[in-house]
Amino acid sequence: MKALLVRDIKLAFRAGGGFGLGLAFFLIVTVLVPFSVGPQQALLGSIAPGVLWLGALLACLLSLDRLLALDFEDGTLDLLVTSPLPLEGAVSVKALAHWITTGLPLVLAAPVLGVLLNLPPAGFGWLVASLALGTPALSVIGTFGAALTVGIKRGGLLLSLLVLPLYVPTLIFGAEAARRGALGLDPATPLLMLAGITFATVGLMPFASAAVLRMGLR
Amino acid sequence: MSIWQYANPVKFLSLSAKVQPVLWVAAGFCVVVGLIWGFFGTPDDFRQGSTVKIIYLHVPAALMAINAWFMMLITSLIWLVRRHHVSVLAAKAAAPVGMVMTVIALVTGAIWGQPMWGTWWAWDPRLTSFLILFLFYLGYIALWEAIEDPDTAADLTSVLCLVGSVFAVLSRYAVQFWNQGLHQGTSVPVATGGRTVSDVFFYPLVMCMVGFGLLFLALVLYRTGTEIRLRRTAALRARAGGNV
Amino acid sequence: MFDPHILSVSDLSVARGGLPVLAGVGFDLVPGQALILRGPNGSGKTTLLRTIAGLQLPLQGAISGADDRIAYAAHADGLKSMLSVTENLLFWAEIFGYPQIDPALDAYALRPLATRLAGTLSAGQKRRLGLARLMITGRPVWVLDEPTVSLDSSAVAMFADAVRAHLARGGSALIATHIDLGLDADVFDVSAFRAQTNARLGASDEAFL
Amino acid sequence: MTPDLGKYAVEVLSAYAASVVLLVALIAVTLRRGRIARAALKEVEREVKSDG
Repeated sequence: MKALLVRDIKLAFRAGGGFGLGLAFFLIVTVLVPFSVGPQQALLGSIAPGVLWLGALLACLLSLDRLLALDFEDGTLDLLVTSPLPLEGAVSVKALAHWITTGLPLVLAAPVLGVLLNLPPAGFGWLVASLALGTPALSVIGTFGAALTVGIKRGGLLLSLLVLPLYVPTLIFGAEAARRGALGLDPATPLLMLAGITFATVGLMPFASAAVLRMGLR
Repeated sequence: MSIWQYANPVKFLSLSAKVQPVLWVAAGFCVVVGLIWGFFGTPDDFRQGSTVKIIYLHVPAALMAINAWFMMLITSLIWLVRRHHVSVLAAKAAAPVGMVMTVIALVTGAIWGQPMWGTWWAWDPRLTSFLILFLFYLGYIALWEAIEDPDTAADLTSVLCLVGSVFAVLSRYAVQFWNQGLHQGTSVPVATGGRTVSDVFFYPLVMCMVGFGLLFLALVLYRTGTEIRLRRTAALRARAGGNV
Repeated sequence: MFDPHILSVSDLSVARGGLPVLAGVGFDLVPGQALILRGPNGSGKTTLLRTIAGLQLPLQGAISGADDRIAYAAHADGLKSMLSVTENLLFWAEIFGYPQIDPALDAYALRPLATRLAGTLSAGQKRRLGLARLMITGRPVWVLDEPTVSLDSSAVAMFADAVRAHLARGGSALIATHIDLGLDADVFDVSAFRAQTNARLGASDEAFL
Repeated sequence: MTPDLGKYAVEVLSAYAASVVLLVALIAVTLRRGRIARAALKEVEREVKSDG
């Protein structure tokens, strides 16, 4: 398990591994928003939590199609299935590696980008908390989508189409928690719902992903 | 005599050939009579004016949009548990029908919303849920199209349908939480046994709902037959080893 | 030394793309034995090997002695081009819980290449690395699909030596190949087990016929 | 013949038109695909039979 995690993270940092791609995309989206909606500080401040959540979600989506497709192409997936690792565990570890290389940097970068969008001071803590709580769910749900599309040529667009509706609840509760935090309201309810979604998906989705992978490799 | 004998494609085709003519006629009768009754034979609502006539399209379409997905969920489960081809092909056949129903519900809802709410589109929980349902249909159909091996496609789309159902319900609650909504309450609250529309509107509405249901059944039976024939064609070709 | 179990295949039918390709395949593979699979292209060798490796479900029949005992290698080597030769091997060694990679490096003369990135290797060198992976699985039954593709004659000799050493330790090997490896091995011709086009073996297309 | 739809005539009529167009298109596509599938199957069945 640890070997797979270390390998995936190592690969992400090596040339062509795609680390930083999501982060760069997050930065681009955030920087472009003021150009498209105008520089009014009040407007930017009020949409900042939503924009940052959406940017993080799309950045996560960006690297999903490499998550399993590369391992499928070079035969690693076949070898992993015949290895002593339970496939459910392997899939969870790959999702964890995806979160560490994509989700975690987004969480850490979000406050900086929050400054650019004039996020109210009260919102920073809640934004980071909601992203930290919600991005693992994005990685795990995304892994399921990646497992569904693993054998499909040019499955990237299909992957986005499949995953997008699955992301809706996470996005709603996450962005709502961040928004309420920024407005000085009590974000406990959406935050709890978000936590519920994250724990449920982290616990259950790997089984669906592994089942789908086995079906797809047959 | 078990119901599962109709899981055999050939048996299914012969049964469906017997049932279909009746079904098509009944569906056509109910839809046409219901819509004409509703359009010509009912008065305007004192608040909503003549726009109330849209209800005869909007509500049955919305009802079938949800029921189609529900049917797909059940048939997908049957495929995953019992591996009956007809079951999963019925799910495949139902998806485009359900999607068109969703589109009708969305379009008529938007047209209805314009005069009532003053806007074509409002991010009302019900409309939003239907938009999400539309995306699920789109993803399901796209996944079927993308996978070459029919059995793998059946497996993966069935799991997607299962997982998608859970997330669809989750989305419904999330969306409700997120916006309380402009939409009027349900027109036919089956659970309470009561109803919020008066009889004048109610009977033609029931007629339309039955009609849309029968139409859905007829379409799904026909389309399942088509899918079975396509699979049989491919199977015969493959067995003949490229000689045909 | 490996556990002395027999890999036993009996009355096995396998399908490719929903069509049965092989029917009634049966053989035993005892420790120390190598079995060479032969048969023309498309005869179902790859499908048979994937089924025995557990990547596919059989239509009918039973495979015993395969659980967690098989090291599988096919056309794709499962190498990461941005990892070095050592890193690639160490990864699989950790996954299979095997203590060392040195014998594997030596057996395929990979030591001079140890620090090179796998992406910079030639096709033959990659193949050698892929085959070296088998030695660090610690698994007794090697299931190999065309292992000698893109190997030169000296590399084929390395491979044959590695297989011999594996057999001497009580391992066994099931190899689909067209060339003569110079092994003391039995030959199993799959073309004798070709499935009839009208065979009813539970393939998924049968419901539609 | 046509009932007085008042000021919402455009909305009501366009809702009916759009729905009817969608339903007819769905049925047309379904029947077309069905007919093609039937023809293809008939063809293959004939050839398989003539083969043996």
